Amino acid sequence: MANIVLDNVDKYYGDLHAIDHLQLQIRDREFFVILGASGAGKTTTLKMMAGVEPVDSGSIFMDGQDVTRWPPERREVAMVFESYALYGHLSVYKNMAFPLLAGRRKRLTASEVEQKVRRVAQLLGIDMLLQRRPAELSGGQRQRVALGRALVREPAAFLMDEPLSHLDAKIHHQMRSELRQLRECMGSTIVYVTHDYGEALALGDRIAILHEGKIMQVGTPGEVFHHPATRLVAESLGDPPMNVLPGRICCQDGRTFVEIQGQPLRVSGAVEGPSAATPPRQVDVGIRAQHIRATQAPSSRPFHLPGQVYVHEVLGDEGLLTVTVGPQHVMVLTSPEERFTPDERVYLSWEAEAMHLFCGQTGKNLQSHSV
Amino acid sequence: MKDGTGKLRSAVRVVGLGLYFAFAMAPIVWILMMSFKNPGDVIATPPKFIFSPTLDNYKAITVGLESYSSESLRPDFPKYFLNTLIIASATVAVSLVLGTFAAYSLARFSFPMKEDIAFTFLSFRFAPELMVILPLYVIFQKCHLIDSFAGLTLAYQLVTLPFLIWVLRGFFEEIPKEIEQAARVDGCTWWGVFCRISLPLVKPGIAAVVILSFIFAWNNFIFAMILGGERTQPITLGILGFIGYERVLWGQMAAATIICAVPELVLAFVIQKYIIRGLTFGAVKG
Amino acid sequence: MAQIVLENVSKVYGKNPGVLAVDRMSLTVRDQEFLVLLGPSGCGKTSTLRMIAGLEPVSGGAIYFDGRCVNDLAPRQRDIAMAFENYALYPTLTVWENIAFPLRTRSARPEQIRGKVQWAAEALQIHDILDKRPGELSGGQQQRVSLARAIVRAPQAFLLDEPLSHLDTRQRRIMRAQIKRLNADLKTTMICVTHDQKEAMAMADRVAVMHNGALLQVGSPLEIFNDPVNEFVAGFIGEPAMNFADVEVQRDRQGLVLRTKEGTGVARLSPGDMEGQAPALPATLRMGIRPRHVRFTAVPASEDHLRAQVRTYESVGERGILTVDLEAQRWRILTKPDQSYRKGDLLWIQFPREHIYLFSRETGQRLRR
Amino acid sequence: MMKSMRMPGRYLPYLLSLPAMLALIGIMYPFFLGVYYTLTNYTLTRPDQIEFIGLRNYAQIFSDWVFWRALLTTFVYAWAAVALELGLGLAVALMLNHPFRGVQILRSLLIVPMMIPPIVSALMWKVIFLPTRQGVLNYLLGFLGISPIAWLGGSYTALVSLILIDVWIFSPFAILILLAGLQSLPKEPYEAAMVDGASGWFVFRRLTLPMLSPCIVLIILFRLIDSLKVFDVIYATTKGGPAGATTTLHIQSYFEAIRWFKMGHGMVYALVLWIMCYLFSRVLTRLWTRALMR
Repeated sequence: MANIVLDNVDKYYGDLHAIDHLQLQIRDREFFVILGASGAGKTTTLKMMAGVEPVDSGSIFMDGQDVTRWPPERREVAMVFESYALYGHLSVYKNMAFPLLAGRRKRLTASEVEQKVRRVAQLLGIDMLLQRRPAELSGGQRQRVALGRALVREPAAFLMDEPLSHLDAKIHHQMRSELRQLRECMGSTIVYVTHDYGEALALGDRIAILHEGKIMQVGTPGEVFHHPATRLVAESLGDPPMNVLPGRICCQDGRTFVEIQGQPLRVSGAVEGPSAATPPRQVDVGIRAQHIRATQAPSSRPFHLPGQVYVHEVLGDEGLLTVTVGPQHVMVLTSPEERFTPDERVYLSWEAEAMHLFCGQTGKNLQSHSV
Repeated sequence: MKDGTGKLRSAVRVVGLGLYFAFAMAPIVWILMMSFKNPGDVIATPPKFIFSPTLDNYKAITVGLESYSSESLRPDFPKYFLNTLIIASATVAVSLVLGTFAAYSLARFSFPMKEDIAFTFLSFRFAPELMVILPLYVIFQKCHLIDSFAGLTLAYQLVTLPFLIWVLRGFFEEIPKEIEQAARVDGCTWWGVFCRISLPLVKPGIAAVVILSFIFAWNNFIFAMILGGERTQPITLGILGFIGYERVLWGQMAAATIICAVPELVLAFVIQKYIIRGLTFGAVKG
Repeated sequence: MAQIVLENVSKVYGKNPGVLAVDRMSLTVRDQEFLVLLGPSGCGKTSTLRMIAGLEPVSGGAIYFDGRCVNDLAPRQRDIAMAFENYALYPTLTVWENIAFPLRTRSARPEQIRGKVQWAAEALQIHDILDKRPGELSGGQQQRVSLARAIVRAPQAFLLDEPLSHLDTRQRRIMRAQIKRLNADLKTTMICVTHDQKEAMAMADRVAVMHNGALLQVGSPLEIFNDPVNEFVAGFIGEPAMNFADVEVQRDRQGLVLRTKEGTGVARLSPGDMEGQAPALPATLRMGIRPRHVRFTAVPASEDHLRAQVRTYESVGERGILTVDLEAQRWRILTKPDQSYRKGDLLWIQFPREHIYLFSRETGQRLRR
Repeated sequence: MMKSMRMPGRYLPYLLSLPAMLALIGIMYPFFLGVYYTLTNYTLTRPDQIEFIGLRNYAQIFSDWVFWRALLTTFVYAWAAVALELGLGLAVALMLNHPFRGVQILRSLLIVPMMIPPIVSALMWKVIFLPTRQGVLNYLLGFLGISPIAWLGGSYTALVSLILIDVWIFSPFAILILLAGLQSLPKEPYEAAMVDGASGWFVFRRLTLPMLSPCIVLIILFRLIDSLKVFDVIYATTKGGPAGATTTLHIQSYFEAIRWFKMGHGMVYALVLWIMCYLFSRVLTRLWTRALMR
């Protein structure tokens, strides 16, 4: 039940500017995901919200109140740590009851505590584990206990740091759906940190993409996936990641073309910048693997990029073809039945609409989208 | 794939280990035997390997034995034992109270000069004792602390405190920071976290350093020799007293040796897992 | 450059009774083939690889390299190269010395060593870190060094133990392709162990699926995917995993009908399907269908459309995963992305019979039609 | 805002280590007092007549051959003990680093010599080293046709005997550390070396020894410093004799100050020893951290 605002927050580790003028507005009851590679500053951001890492400059507001200097115990937040951070010397029950007994403000009777713990344990399916020690649990069970310890409280916000990252694929998927269901009954603001774009897209109401301490883009899953603001955003979403090829953009007869390895392709829609007056300039052309067609014979279409097969991987449902184009590898999704042999010549083509254009220098998306 | 060289190797291993452990255990066995010999057998030439065992030596140093010299009627040994127990316990208690907080702050907080302070603690481990004891002797004389339990307890901090701080710091550092942060988020103040999370989690570490500090204090000799006296004489000095100028009580010395070593060995076996870690100031986890 | 044959190979750890890690496994790895041993942790795949390497003695059976039994040969006599899960680099040696190590132990000539190391380093693009020590390298670089050390010799076979497990997603994809390409270039037999089905599918010429010490199925990735021999293989391969449900088999005039416990007809097999075994069929079967094969519409179009309720919908960029409840049974459906479904929405789903797999409920074995 | 709700204050860490710091400053004070005494003619029998005499104590001591002999004895004792303990430790640790029945018991037995007070161990050995056939060692050697040795009584054998006692007490220390080191070595490089076809000796020299180097430096650090400042063992057995043959700097410091009341002289010996210990510990700790980095 809180909105969280980060206003110009900075954090340094020695000389490293870990968080750089961070501006975030997280709405009340929102499932907000912070996505970034390791070292991007996601966990630091979360820990600053929790109050366990001090802020170097800037302010954090919760429900309009400046909580920047508040100690963690005073902020009404619950946090799930990546390492789970369970109390090794306490049983599962005591771990989960800990937040209820540790706070000084609310006094709960023993039976109230027990009732709350049992209810959450049942919800998470760990009620038969309450007497065990964390060391006796599997990874998935520990993860549930960590989640349960956060859920027994009714905090203003849940902060979750990569809660699924240590689980194997099968449990990961299951927990992801369970989290999505839980989210509906929690009714609190959730800030969720992950490096997995799939988790981010699947869970988030909105996603912030963080890179080297800076926000690249904030938007709904659809926005960030289909209309990435920068090349970095585009590359961090999708598996395989978006292919990026160097090209040149130029105008002819009032129409805009992009030239890749000498092959022109007409650009649909408006592009920022180029006009007949400006000279051709460097752009990065982004194209997702599933939008590329690979054919053994040159197509009749005007645009096809020649390349050589590096490897072709058959993945059951689909095939993944890696093609050497100039100095680069381009990934293409194929049907599993198609056959390619190493070093074979192939031609790549795609629709102009599927293409993203990024500025060669700044990486900014050059196409304006109506969102 | 066991071939000729493999067999040769295991033969070498058996012989080598046999020799080493014979070397390591023989003195202890010999002293154990000696402690059960009567005075005649002790000084027999050549040494006796077969004799009729007696408990006289143990009786002489604990409750006194008439057939021995008059002094042994009221043996001092129990007093030495008690002295050692008092000094070692008091030393460990003081070190624990002082050291736990210092170790925690060195492990958890970052502050200027931290590593210098830590190294200063460590460097006392590598200083020759007399460098401190001799001037301390002068100071103690002035303050009338010579031959007092308080004085010895204070001086013994030099033996136990650096050790305790340094090793306990390692144990505290092993607690993931996130566990403490989780407890903060769950509503504890830092003091609450320290008492309810950190201390319980390093319990085994505390047990280990307490026992090892106790052993170090128990084993100490030089501090007590110079700063102690008649009243506070510990066991290590007492044993030396069996070898006097006019006579040498080998048998009683052997019995005293065994009595002195047994509590230590028992304690040492209890914390066997942490021995290496303690002896190397935490440098080797064992 | 060797054909490797495992004949009834077993591995038992400990004594009476001990743990049976590998149970009478027989497998032929063809010359120059890339074979992947796939299975969940503890299935015996690593034990198998270590027995081939000679790091573990076999408890029973025999291993042949090109027809020669190697049971009693020490690892170094088997002429194989191995890349370990934790890379197993020599921490005190530089990268160059690490790569040169297998050549030095065979006392190759210095100039030959230099040339070979250079070649291997360039093949894996690590020529700029040759002076560093393993501790200074990232996971991906260590991985490359460990592969370079393996390829610097021209051994009979390469053995790779979970080569990608410590890399992040992106590096894993790059290395996966590179290893597969290496196999094509070097033309040497490769055996790789992994628990990740996607990795196995991507790299392998053939996949050998293991479970509880037993070899379940060997085949090309597509064979394993499209034609699994039992429920375990069907469930293990493919992401998201195949849906499974218990169904009752009933016979009516037109043939066999599969019904849920509640009695709803889920699918009808084509006339003639399973005709031969019909009389012996148990009353209850296990039905499986891949998420991408479940069809659904918003309005019922035919009588075999079944009413289901949306539980969750996850849109993951290029695809969406819909979880629906059909009575008490939960089904996952792969959809196009960017559709919006809310919890509680009603849908009509259909199971195309050509995509339905049937398994015995007792043994898990696939029942072929 | 309530004060108790704040983040740990900036002074908290200092506050927490303050008691311990005070206790140690209490120890630092005598240290500096001792350094001052080296510059005085302070005599314990005349505590009121302290006179600053500059470096005269140093001049006297450095020109006395007793000092140089003590210095040499200290070095011989320390380095010989360290070398023997390290060599023996490595051999025994390698032999113990194999699973066989009873290995656990042997490992537990190793702690025994280390846990007995050193002074008591020294006395035990004094009994064993008794001259003539009365001593059990001489008696047993007699069966090998070796006539009785004076051991602690001989001017050459005394130092050897002391080193032997040191080895007896402290070689388990080396063994335990090396054993811990050996067991923490990663298994995979050895398997890789097996596959790569390396011989046992090659593996030991190129892999095992370099990977053990932090342990080896650590053993040298602890054992070297401790044997430089050894006191108990010598005091309990030879008291520096016979005729000063086993007098180390530490022992000499004790005699000067306590027996002969010349505090100034005693402190010079102690200070020289302290400087040596400090330098060696600095160098070796640095070597150790560097070995760890590798």
